[in-house]
Amino acid sequence: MKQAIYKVTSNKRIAENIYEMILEGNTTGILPGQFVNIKLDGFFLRRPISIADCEEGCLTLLVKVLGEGTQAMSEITEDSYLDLLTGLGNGFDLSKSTRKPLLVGGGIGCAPLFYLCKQLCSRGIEPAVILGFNHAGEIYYEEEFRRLTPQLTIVTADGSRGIRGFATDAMAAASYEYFYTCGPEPMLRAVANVAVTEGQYSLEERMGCGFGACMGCSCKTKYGSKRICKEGPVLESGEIIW
Amino acid sequence: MKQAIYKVTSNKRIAENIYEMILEGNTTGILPGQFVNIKLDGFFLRRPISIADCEEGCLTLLVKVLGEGTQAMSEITEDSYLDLLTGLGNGFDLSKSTRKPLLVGGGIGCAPLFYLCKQLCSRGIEPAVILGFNHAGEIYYEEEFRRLTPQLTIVTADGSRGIRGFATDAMAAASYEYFYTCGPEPMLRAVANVAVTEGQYSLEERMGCGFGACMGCSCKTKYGSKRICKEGPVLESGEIIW
Amino acid sequence: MVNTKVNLCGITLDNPVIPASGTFGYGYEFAEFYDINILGTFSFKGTTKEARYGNPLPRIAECTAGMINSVGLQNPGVEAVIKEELPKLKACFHKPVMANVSGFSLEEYTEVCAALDKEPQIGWHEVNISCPNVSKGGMSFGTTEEAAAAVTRAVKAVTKKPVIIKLSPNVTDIASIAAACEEAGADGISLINTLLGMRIDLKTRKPVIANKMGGFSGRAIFPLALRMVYQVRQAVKIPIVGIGGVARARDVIEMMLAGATAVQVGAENLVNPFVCKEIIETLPTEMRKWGIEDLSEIIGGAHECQKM
Amino acid sequence: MVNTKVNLCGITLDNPVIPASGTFGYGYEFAEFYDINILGTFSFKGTTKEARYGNPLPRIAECTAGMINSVGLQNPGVEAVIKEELPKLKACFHKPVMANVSGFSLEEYTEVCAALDKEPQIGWHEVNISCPNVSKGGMSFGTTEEAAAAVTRAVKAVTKKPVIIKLSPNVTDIASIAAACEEAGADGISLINTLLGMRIDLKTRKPVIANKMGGFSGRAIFPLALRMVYQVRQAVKIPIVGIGGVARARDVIEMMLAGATAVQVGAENLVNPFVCKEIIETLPTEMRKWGIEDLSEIIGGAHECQKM
Ligand SMILES: Cc1cc2nc3c(=O)[nH]c(=O)nc-3n(C[C@H](O)[C@H](O)[C@H](O)COP(=O)(O)OP(=O)(O)OC[C@H]3O[C@@H](n4cnc5c(N)ncnc54)[C@H](O)[C@@H]3O)c2cc1C
Ligand SMILES: Cc1cc2nc3c(=O)[nH]c(=O)nc-3n(C[C@H](O)[C@H](O)[C@H](O)COP(=O)(O)OP(=O)(O)OC[C@H]3O[C@@H](n4cnc5c(N)ncnc54)[C@H](O)[C@@H]3O)c2cc1C
Ligand SMILES: Cc1cc2nc3c(=O)[nH]c(=O)nc-3n(C[C@H](O)[C@H](O)[C@H](O)COP(=O)(O)O)c2cc1C
Ligand SMILES: Cc1cc2nc3c(=O)[nH]c(=O)nc-3n(C[C@H](O)[C@H](O)[C@H](O)COP(=O)(O)O)c2cc1C
Ligand code: FES
Ligand code: FES
Repeated sequence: MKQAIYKVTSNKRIAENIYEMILEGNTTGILPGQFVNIKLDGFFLRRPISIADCEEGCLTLLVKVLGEGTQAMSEITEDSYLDLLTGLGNGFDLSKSTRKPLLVGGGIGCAPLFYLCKQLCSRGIEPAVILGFNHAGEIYYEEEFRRLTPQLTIVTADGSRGIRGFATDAMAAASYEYFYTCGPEPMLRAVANVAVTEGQYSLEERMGCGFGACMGCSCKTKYGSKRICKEGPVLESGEIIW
Repeated sequence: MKQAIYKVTSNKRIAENIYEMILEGNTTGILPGQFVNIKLDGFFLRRPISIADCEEGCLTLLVKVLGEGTQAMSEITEDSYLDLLTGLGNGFDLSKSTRKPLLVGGGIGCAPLFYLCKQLCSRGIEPAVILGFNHAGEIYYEEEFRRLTPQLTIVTADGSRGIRGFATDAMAAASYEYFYTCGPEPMLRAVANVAVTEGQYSLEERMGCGFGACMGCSCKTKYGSKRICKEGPVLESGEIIW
Repeated sequence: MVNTKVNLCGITLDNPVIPASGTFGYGYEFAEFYDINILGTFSFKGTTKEARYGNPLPRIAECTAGMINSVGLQNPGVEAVIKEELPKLKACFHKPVMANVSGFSLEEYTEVCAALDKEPQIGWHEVNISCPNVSKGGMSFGTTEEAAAAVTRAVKAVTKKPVIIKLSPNVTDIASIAAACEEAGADGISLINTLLGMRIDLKTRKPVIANKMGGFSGRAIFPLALRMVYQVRQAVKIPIVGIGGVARARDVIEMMLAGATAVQVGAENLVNPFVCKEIIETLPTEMRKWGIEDLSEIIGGAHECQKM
Repeated sequence: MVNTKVNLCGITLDNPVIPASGTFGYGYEFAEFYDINILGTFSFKGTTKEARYGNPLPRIAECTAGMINSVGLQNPGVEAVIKEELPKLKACFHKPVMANVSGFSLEEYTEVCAALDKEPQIGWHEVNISCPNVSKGGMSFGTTEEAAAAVTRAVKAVTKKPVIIKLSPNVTDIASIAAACEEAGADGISLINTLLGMRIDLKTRKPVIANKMGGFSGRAIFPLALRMVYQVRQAVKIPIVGIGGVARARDVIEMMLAGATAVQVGAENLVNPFVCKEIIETLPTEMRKWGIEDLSEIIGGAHECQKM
């Protein structure tokens, strides 16, 4: 965990209710699947947001407007400064991956999979990626993912783009040796139902601190309780109690 | 009372701990001795500040840094916007004035006397002005007052500029037919002691609303209770209970 | 078109938004700012038998997201209210108004309420048994079930109009006090009054407020008020007026989900004199956002058993 | 050089700044962020006899200037604390630590305190009789004078180290409960624990917290905490630890003027993990600003009779 001030170099709407925020600042040691916790003027609790991309000195966050805090985030202007706690959470365990991993994302849950995908590719592993959305207007980062991997499947619930259906329908049809997934809880449950291999889930929970101090996010697992912010947000398929 | 957004066109330090803030916006009907109530980010209550000067579309406030709110005000940058309630309070009653009024100000209490002085001058009445400060570094608006009236006396407690002593010493030596005064409470009490004519006092009190709704500023006078924010801040010498 | 009407003790309000007592004077001051007939109603300044100057100055202290007041029930007395304030109000407000009543004895409560009960402008009595500002006053009545019930019974005996008892939050168990008031005949409960709070001036090293302590209110107290409304909803069947920290249309909805039939806005009026107007104007949009057609249907909606 | 030392029940603290229980884990998590030996001391996570998972999720809700938690005393149990947490702490903290103890029966309190009393790392017992999160737990002990005194007596009978009783603010009269604890032998009083609060999710129309209500704390509650510290200072002679909404050096000074010998910082640690370090570093400047040479001299300074 580190606390630092970041400069917002850009913040723009990239899909329906989805904003891409680019931040300048220290990025040493930031892992895929980790998150940052953002202080916002006028709010007491920080807001946890996953790392969507990370390059030297430059962080990308993808934010879906859901409530008041994310609304405020969408309105942050270029050249503002933000107080972030970074390096939070365990991140995805890339060492568990095989040669044929599958990434399954739903909605804003596709965000952390992008940095993961990039890191896997840089290790010579080319994952297959399934991204599920409600409809075409919500799709983001399609081009960015496609630049990393040709094995990209876009799924929309209403069929307005790509395959009609749920990400898990596409998952059921795919062949893979390991998987990583992030998305809304109902999707994660569905993933657990259709998955035929082991995998890792990135979970969400309401957080007090985001760095392990308050036990506000502590959930029961098969191997005792784990703090989503510290021993998570990534849990393995074998330990989650659905 | 009106609520409106004003643009800060300049905010600069003009003396020790004293800032001059110029605001652009509606100024219709604003009277000398009235005050504005300013909403500041991060503070619940507004902060009352007197009108130091007012020209068409342009308000001047003079703010002394005293606590956290005034500190925040001193840090407001050009081109910010401020939410103000304006036209608050009764203001000085100019009709009571004679041909030889005396204005006696102490510290930041000199501020509202400037707009008053200007208005008196524009009616062809040239007041004598006594401005008291602790020391030379705190003096502000000397030139501005001098441009309005040659009868300006500067007094400092430590004699570092002008006459050594208190504003009331100079007042005791002056000749006048009516007076207007504003300053810290001990000075106002001293004024009441040395005054040989009737006059008007601009008072301060902690305020909840500033527009007469809460009774938070209601003080006892010889003629019943009066709200400093509504029937004040200017009271006449005959009604104040010291 | 969404429906914002609610029924408070037999009187229909166009909307549930009510400026709280002590923050809206006798109404006509605000009538200079906007047409106050858009309000559901409003609760006027706490009225006692005799005129009161109230507490010494300073009476106001700033807090994070709130304020402390120690006005101490300054008011012109019930006779002057009837003779002077109500006629002035008549000119600008055409709905039934809520009469906020305070007292220092059962007799005072009954005399003031009896006098106001005859005034056709008055729709409800809101009986403040909780004001923490006055040393011999409200506090004692509001802190025990017996005293709260006694005031309720006394006032009910001399009035025809609905009686709403306004509770103090400075107690261990607010729900049982509410239940005692219902049992004693109250037609409604309003809560919360201010919480006892304090600030100290670092410069003088003395309490900011001349009376040392005062009533803390404003946005900061919303989660406490909401919890108490929720608890009282589970203890009584009569309508509840939710008060405490309300500043936006979404707070009104949250209070109603907790169990309030109507909602009062207090301290926020002082820093944003147009807040009630803004809430009323944004309420329909906010209702649509959360899929609410008829506001009265969500009352108590956050309780497991929604039908009370 | 200003002096920030204070004496808390016979042990000298380098400064009065103490992270509050439940917001600082067992300390070593924060030791990764800064050298926690700069602290006066800290109060560790509420410890019970057996390991507890605590309450269901969600346990956290956002409020204006504060938060609600419903952790429900999650902890590994006293044995694991002694065997695992304290040794880990030893590596990074070399001062006496404050042991925060909770219980669901007198026996549990005495067993846990007796076990911890033997540990040389422990300086004080802070006995939480007030946690509002656990339905059968703390609440009941903290809300009556008799129960509070009973816990005090029971714990005092089995301990040699100073016993500080931590009070609940969810009561009508906190001063008399404090007095009952002093009478029963308490060496100090700490207050306040969290206030019972609630938020409702407008989307789901259900309480945000799985347990419906939870403990409200953070900057918003400062004026309430300050008032209670002031009231308790007038009711007891033993030292007081002031808790509630403290976020800056000036809040520490205000709490001490109200009567606190030391001050705890809770929720603010969660949103600003460096807040205690910042307070300790800015305290001397703040003291000079207000003309304070020796911090211990201002304790209770806002009371009319300053010498207690
Ligand atoms: C580890 C982690 C990673 C996340 N990554 C992203 C991301 O990359 N992009 C993105 O858009 N969102 C992400 N989220 C969800 C994001 O944190 C919430 O959408 C956001 O906190 C909602 O805040 P709000 O003020 O808009 O909503 P409000 O409902 O007004 O928030 C009220 C409170 O509830 C909390 N809350 C509400 N919904 C959630 C939620 N789903 N998860 C956690 N806390 C919640 C808020 O943090 C706040 O404390 C992530 C959450 C977690 C836990
Ligand atoms: C009618 C009127 C006109 C004023 N005109 C000016 C002016 O032209 N220039 C100027 O610099 N100051 C003026 N003041 C004083 C100014 O309002 C205070 O200095 C300011 O409110 C202090 O705020 P703070 O946050 O810095 O201090 P804090 O002490 O942090 O404020 C805490 C609370 O106390 C109130 N408060 C503290 N001191 C005073 C005070 N002296 N009077 C009223 N409220 C106070 C604040 O408004 C706030 O609510 C005027 C006051 C009044 C009542
Ligand atoms: C300045 C002021 C004066 C008040 N006077 C009264 C009063 O006379 N009678 C009463 O019942 N409540 C009085 N109250 C309490 C409010 O009506 C309300 O119950 C309380 O402030 C909580 O609401 P809020 O958080 O919206 O302010 C007063 C509150 C304030 C701020
Ligand atoms: C997440 C959280 C957990 C807490 N756990 C405990 C606890 O285990 N024991 C206890 O006595 N108090 C506990 N408290 C209460 C705090 O110690 C403190 O009394 C309260 O939060 C008020 O201080 P604050 O406003 O600075 O947060 C907890 C508070 C929070 C926010
Ligand atoms: S959010 Fe505090 S421990 Fe996870
Ligand atoms: S400050 Fe509210 S009436 Fe004067």
